[in-house]
Amino acid sequence: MNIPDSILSPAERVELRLRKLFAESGYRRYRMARFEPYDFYSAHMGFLGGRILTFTDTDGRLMALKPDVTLSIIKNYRGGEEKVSYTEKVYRDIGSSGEFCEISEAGIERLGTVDAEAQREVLALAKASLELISPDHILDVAHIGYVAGLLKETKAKSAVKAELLKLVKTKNVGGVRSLGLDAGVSSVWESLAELYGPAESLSQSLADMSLNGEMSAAAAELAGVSAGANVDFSIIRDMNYYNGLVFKGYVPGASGAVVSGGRYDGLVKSLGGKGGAIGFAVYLDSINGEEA
Amino acid sequence: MNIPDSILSPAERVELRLRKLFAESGYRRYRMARFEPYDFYSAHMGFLGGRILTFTDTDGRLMALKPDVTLSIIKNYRGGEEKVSYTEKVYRDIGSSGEFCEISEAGIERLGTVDAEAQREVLALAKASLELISPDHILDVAHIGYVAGLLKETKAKSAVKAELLKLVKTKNVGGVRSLGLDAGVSSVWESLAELYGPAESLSQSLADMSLNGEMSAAAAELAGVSAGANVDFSIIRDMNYYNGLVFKGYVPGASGAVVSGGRYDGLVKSLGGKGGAIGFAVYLDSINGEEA
Amino acid sequence: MNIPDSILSPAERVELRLRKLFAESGYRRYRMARFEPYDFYSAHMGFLGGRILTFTDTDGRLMALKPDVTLSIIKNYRGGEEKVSYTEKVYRDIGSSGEFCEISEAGIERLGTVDAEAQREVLALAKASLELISPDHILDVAHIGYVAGLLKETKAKSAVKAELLKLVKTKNVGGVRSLGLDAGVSSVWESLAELYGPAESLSQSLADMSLNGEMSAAAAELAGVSAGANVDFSIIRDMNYYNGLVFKGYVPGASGAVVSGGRYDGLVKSLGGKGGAIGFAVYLDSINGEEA
Amino acid sequence: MNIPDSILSPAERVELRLRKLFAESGYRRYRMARFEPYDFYSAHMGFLGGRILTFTDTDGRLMALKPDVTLSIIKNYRGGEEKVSYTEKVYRDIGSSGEFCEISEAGIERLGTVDAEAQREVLALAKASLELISPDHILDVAHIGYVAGLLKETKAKSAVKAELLKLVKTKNVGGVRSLGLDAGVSSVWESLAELYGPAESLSQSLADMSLNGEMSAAAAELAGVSAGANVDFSIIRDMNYYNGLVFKGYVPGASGAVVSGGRYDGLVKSLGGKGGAIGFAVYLDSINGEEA
Amino acid sequence: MINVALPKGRLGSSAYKLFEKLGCGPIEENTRKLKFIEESAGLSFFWVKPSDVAIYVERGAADVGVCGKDILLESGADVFELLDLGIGRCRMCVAGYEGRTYDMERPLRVATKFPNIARSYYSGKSRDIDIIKLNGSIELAPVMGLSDVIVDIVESGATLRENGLAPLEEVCRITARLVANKVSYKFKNVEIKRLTEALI
Amino acid sequence: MINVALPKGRLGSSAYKLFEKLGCGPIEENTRKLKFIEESAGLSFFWVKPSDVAIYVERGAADVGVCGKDILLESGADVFELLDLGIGRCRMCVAGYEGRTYDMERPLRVATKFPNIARSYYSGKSRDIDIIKLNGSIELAPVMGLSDVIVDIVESGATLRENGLAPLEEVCRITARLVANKVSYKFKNVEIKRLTEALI
Amino acid sequence: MINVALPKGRLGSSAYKLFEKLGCGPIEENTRKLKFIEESAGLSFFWVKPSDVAIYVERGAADVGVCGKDILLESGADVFELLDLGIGRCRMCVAGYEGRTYDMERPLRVATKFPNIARSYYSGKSRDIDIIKLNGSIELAPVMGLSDVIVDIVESGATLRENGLAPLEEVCRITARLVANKVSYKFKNVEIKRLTEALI
Amino acid sequence: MINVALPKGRLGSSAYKLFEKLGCGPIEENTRKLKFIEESAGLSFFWVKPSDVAIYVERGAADVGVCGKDILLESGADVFELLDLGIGRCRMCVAGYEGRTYDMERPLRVATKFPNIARSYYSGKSRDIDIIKLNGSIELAPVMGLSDVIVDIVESGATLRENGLAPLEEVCRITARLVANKVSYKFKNVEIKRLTEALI
Repeated sequence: MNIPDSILSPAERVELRLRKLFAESGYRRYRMARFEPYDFYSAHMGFLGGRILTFTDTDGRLMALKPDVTLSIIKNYRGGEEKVSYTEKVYRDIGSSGEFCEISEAGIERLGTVDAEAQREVLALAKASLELISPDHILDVAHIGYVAGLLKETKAKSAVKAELLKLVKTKNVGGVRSLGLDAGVSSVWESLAELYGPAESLSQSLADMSLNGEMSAAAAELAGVSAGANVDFSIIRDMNYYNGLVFKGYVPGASGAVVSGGRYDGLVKSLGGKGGAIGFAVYLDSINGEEA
Repeated sequence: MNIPDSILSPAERVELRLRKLFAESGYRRYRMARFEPYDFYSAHMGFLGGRILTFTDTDGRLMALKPDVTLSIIKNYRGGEEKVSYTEKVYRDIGSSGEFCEISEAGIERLGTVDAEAQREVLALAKASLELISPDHILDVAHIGYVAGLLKETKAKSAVKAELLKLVKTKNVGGVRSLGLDAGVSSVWESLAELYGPAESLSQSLADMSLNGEMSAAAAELAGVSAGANVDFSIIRDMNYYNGLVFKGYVPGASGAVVSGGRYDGLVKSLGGKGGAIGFAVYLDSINGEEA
Repeated sequence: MNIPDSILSPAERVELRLRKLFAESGYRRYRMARFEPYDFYSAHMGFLGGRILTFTDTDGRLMALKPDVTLSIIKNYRGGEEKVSYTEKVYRDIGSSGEFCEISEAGIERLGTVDAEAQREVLALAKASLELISPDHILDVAHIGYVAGLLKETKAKSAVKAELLKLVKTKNVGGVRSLGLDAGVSSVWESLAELYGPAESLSQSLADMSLNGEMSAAAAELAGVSAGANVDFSIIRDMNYYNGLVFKGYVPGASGAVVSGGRYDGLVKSLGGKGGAIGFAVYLDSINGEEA
Repeated sequence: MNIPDSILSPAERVELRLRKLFAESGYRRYRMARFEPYDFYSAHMGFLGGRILTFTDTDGRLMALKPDVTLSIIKNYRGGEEKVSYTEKVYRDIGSSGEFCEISEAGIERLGTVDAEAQREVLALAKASLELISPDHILDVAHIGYVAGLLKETKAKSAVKAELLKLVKTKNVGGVRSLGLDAGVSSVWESLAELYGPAESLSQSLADMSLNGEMSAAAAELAGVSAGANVDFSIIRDMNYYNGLVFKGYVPGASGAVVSGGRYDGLVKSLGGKGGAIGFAVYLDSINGEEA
Repeated sequence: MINVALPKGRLGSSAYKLFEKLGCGPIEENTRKLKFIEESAGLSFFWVKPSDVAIYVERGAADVGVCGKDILLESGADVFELLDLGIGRCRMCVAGYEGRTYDMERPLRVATKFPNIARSYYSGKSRDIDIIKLNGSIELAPVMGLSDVIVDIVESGATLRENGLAPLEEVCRITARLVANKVSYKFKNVEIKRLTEALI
Repeated sequence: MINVALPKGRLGSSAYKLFEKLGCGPIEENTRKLKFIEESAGLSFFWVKPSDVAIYVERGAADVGVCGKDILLESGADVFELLDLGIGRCRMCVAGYEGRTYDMERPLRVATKFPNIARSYYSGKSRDIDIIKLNGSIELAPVMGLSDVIVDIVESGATLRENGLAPLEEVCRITARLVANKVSYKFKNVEIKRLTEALI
Repeated sequence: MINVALPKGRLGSSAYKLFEKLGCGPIEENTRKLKFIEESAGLSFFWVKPSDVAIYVERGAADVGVCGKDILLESGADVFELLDLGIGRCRMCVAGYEGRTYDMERPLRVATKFPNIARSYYSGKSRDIDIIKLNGSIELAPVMGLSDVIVDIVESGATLRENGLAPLEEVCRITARLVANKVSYKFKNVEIKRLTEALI
Repeated sequence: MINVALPKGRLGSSAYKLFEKLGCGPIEENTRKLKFIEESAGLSFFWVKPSDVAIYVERGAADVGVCGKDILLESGADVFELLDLGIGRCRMCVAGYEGRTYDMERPLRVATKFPNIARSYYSGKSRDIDIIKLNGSIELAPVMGLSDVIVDIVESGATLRENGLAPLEEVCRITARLVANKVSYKFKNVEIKRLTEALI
């Protein structure tokens, strides 16, 4: 059907274009009518982060205003190769004001085998999604496996390791140095915190910095899929859920990432499922007018 | 922009068509991003009815999952001639299961002068909306003023009067009779409870049954706008908020009304505003597939 | 039974002594096992003030952590002469920290005929309660009727009248003056805001300042019961609920009043009851050790 | 101080006697003024069981109406030998009605070294507490270690093992038999489910049924402390928290146990503490009048 | 074709008798079948548990139905109440031991098949109660000490007397009603109106 | 004296037969009375609705009772389950039209007398459902289009077949149990043990 | 001895001048010390941040204090407001770029040191806002594009002009007040009254 | 052009000195202006309250800023922490009267400018506290009996000593950091990297 642009907000136009894009790429639509129990989300705070609004259902169960759709999709995943997309309202507190809002989110999940091709496809869709939002955009990538491998080489208490991850996320090179780790390992951590630039030019150094097979493998996998993106390890996520490629997309004006995704086989596992999972979400409310 | 039907659910297709319809009829879109405090709704339960889900905001205020959009529109109404439309998710418990769902609702409000023309326009839009949902449909109308007038003629305790309204809403003629009101008045109440049929054929009897000027005026007003609809007084609403024309629309299959509206100058007043208000809501989730 | 002081906290010792005092004065004990619906309290915010914590019961009803016991006692009052006392945990947010606490509250309500004798008895019990907490204490009294009478003489918008009451509560004489009321009336309001001292010495001036019978009557009633107390109109309460004598008791160290009470026939009425009501509450948690 | 019984309810009299008893036995009093975050309790549902009422604090944190005091005591335990007692209001839904009530609970916790002497002391206090409630009472004991040992001998899926525990808790001997476990092991489980009687007479058979050292040790420990109690394994509790002696006390009329306790080193551990813990709670609201 | 839900048992039979006026065949043949059609009358009948009629009609599985007022009150079903059929007369009562008094401080234990009716009745008197939901032989509850009182249908009162109980307060009076689904009523208005008038 | 709650009807009768072993008189005399005492056996019996036995026992109005496993599962009654009496065998099933499929996006409409059992069964399969609580003739619900499927007791399956339905999934197997109140069990342990052994 | 909390800075100095009437020594010696006692006048003074005076008085750490109305409104401190000292005159204003309009659909970004005052002002106009709490140089926020408008104290308005801003709406007028702790007022009534009268 | 937020006052001045390396003109001319541009260096500076730098950068009103670690911890601002500038050294401490003990049963009254830091510090020790948020002269709070202890920045400790207080526990060490907005960092990466390296 033909819809006059005038009756659609910029975000809605992007949303419909995204749905078209996802549908044409073979992603079936998932709908989420009901609410989930709060405990379902609170059990996976590491994946969600942030705050969750609760209310009590008419039969007394503590429910949550859905902060996320991915968890529900994975929960209902029954194995096999699945391509799922969604556009839903989710509930988050918006920055400083701390007030809660209903915001629109679109996204895809590819479940089952996650090989290089799958990763390239999802990254390509992420790029295409960014393109729909703004011609001027940036896509950053990183690899959890690389960090996991590095952690194995790092002799330190778990508290220190947690600190290391936080320092990388804030690109706090000095903070890493001040931890006084063994020089070899420390220098890799420092580079990870500092590193920012086109994947093409950085892949080699990532390979060279590798201290073990896991890191080399991760570097190789990343190199194989990340053409056209920037490497930035400050975007790494909770390692209990994410295990491979992670990425974020940005457009000028928006105060944070408008696209955020990665590979989270760990989440599938923790929800009692089998197989791999990769996907991303697009935060439609950060879209404020100027668009493709 | 052109959107393949395939990526839209039946309800979504209707929603977009409704937005087109409303926009072309000159209704500007209203958006409701934030939540309202619970007390705002609880103060107008008579208008809302049903149950409201509450949660507490991050700054400790008791908030509500919006059960309705009209209240917020009226609250923000600053006088003058306004034509507002909306499509929002609202939260209601769905029938027996008692579980709460996020459901889609579209609607319009026309604020300011509410003359016969305005009423005809809104009723026409209600009919057009029904047409978009199903070629086979029914539109019922009634007039609160007629009932208000009748109540004035009814010598009875307020408890009895409340009972009378409940009996009319359930078409309980016997119940009315058993109240043993003064015969003349009782017979009118009985007819109101019983009455059902095309406005064209019933307008005259409504006029004839009138016991005072208010009733005659109401009957006349109703006759003037209700061409093509059925008269049914079981659809009357809370008289503190509604004061004139009320109407409901039905399609086969749906378990209740899919369109519901009326005139509620009383609500404007109780929210501290001035002027008239008429509008309706379309319950998109009761749309289950077969459509125009 | 004999209980070693050592197993009781200061507040608990006072609580038990109060229960003894109330019982000996013929006040039967009221117990409040269940919670009340939130809407019950929110309908009487004027009486309560402050903030109410809500939770949802297992059958989905929005309930409240009881902020107060008086409302429930009045609700269950079925007429006749009643003398009721209670000691319960109530829930309030404690000052700046804004965190909610479970605090102990004791109190009495005398329902039915509220004549001078009744008022003297209740004031005497309030004084005796203060005595149990600290030998050094102050009891302040005021009379709502006096203010009500003065309001009748005050030609001003309701917003201004509301402002006047707020100014009296903060003893803001300058604020009153700046409202530029008619001189005669203004001077009385200013005196009310300023006035503080022994009832014995101030009763006469209150009588002299009276502008109408209602004020004179109130002044007389106050004079008749307030021996040994100080007059202070900054303690006046919501006039929809309170209608006669109001009082507050203080001890050194506590940051606010430890005893607070008055006459609230208005509350009885608003809860559908008949007859008068007078009583007070003792805030046991403001008792921090040094005691009689 | 001397308090007339008349101003105390039966439950309150028992409460004060218990506080005296606990104080004389050297248990210092613990007070719990504030509420705990919901997640603190939800993380230990296995220990609590039942349902928890939540509310949101003024700064937006999801809090709980305390369902229990033990958790908070253990959380604040900083090691060393501690003897703590409490009497608090806790919040539970009372049986069928599903409505929530504020109920009184008293109890003790002995933290640090938990040897036979400690267990005997706590059991003796439990018996003394029962005596304060009703001269006619029963104290049942069991030993988690014995069950743990038996589970080690049981070759079965964890689902089956969970089922076994449920069957023992409902004394469902037939259910155990129908699982078709290896005969030797099955017969022990069946006996555990069936077993009920004086510890003196059953200790020997428990020893004889032992299939490994852990069971023998448990049987021996139980025999050493349980004089005067009945053995009943239907009272066993969550094995992640409880690890040794468990017990429950009953009086006629009450619909469930009025005393419930045991050893829960596991809880200390799961709350990041060190050392042993044993204690019990007395449910004061199940006390309805007739008392010692 | 109008879909009619009839309550099984005595009430249903006397209800069906009323339909014979519309030219429906004698009941004998029909009681045995779960559902049966009366072409001539344009009616299709089916028998359900009396307490289920309301939900069948509310959800449109039946266009109309015959249903006791007690069921309507308990279920709060959102239906049109077209006719008081005047059959199935009885009273909803609080019953218990005469002259016995109960501690006002503890909630009153009320056994009943009608929790909603009981709850609203007692909340009207702001009396705390514990509802004990039973499915039958309610009068046994006080006898066995399961509850203090009961809220139940009373016809002759014989069953109560047999158990030493007596009606203490009347909650409301009950008769059977002809109810209709709200949407069906509109789309099948002519037929349902004809039916209703025939049953008056 | 032990208080025994028996389920009215066929199950109750066959249950009572088991008690004759304890020297209880023949059932004939007893079925007519609501309650009766067997002095010699130290037993006092009373008949209640099968679905009410569990609550009578849980709340101590009866010391022991005979109760179907379905009732225990549905009520979640907190009682001791002393004996599987081996009588009243049947299955709890999901039944509906064979080979029919349902839109996964909309909740499945499930009619049942056992909402808790149905809810936990489907939440285990994380399938959204709308429960339609009925009191009888559940098999009619799909026939009349009130629900998609039903969750109900199936004995022979004849009733289902008559209505063109078939059992689709088995939820669990059912038999009657001897249950005891937890406190009674302790204070009247000797008597209840003797009783139990006699019934094995 | 009455405890007096004075606001540091210009306001405090002119406030103290008023106390000299009560025989307090000249300010010179005193501004340097954090606290100092004027035995003769029975007064003990201490200097705190102007925005902290209200809380010192509310919590009784000071018996009386000198405090801007803006602070009283923002903190909502529960104190007696005994006297308008007539010093420290200024206005609380909404300021921004003249003639600029803002999308009503998006919340207005408001930078301010007074979030409560701003919130209540805009909720009165039912306008959604995002509060950006700053601690100083509020006028910079719109200049740097951090906020759309500001809510702040305006004296001469010079600072606004320098930044190309202008007062758009007046929220309220401000002066300094003599405030007293409510309990102190009662237990030290005579002294506080004397003090108050002296300052009029 | 990179937007730089500088903290007013001593810290800001020493911070700006570091930028002179990038060819920025001497501070003298610049401190007087609220904002000024250094074309050559491609930098545009503006001065804000030290405690406001974090929010300016987080919200993108500034691309980079110089900000004390204390502010970062208190605000929890979501920014990149590119460099420890090694200036503005101090410690965050709990301070109070040495050797005084406090009733564990009542919450500890803590006066501070840093409520979040204080809250997380004490919740780590699961100690109940009442936060008293002040804006300055924190050391006065215990002196005036407003609080039991304070949580505040300690440099020399002189101010504490003057008031008879002493640092009791160290919460953490503080220095100034170069922080960057996360999105700016990506879109203006080259410039920000150059800037950062120059400041090392």
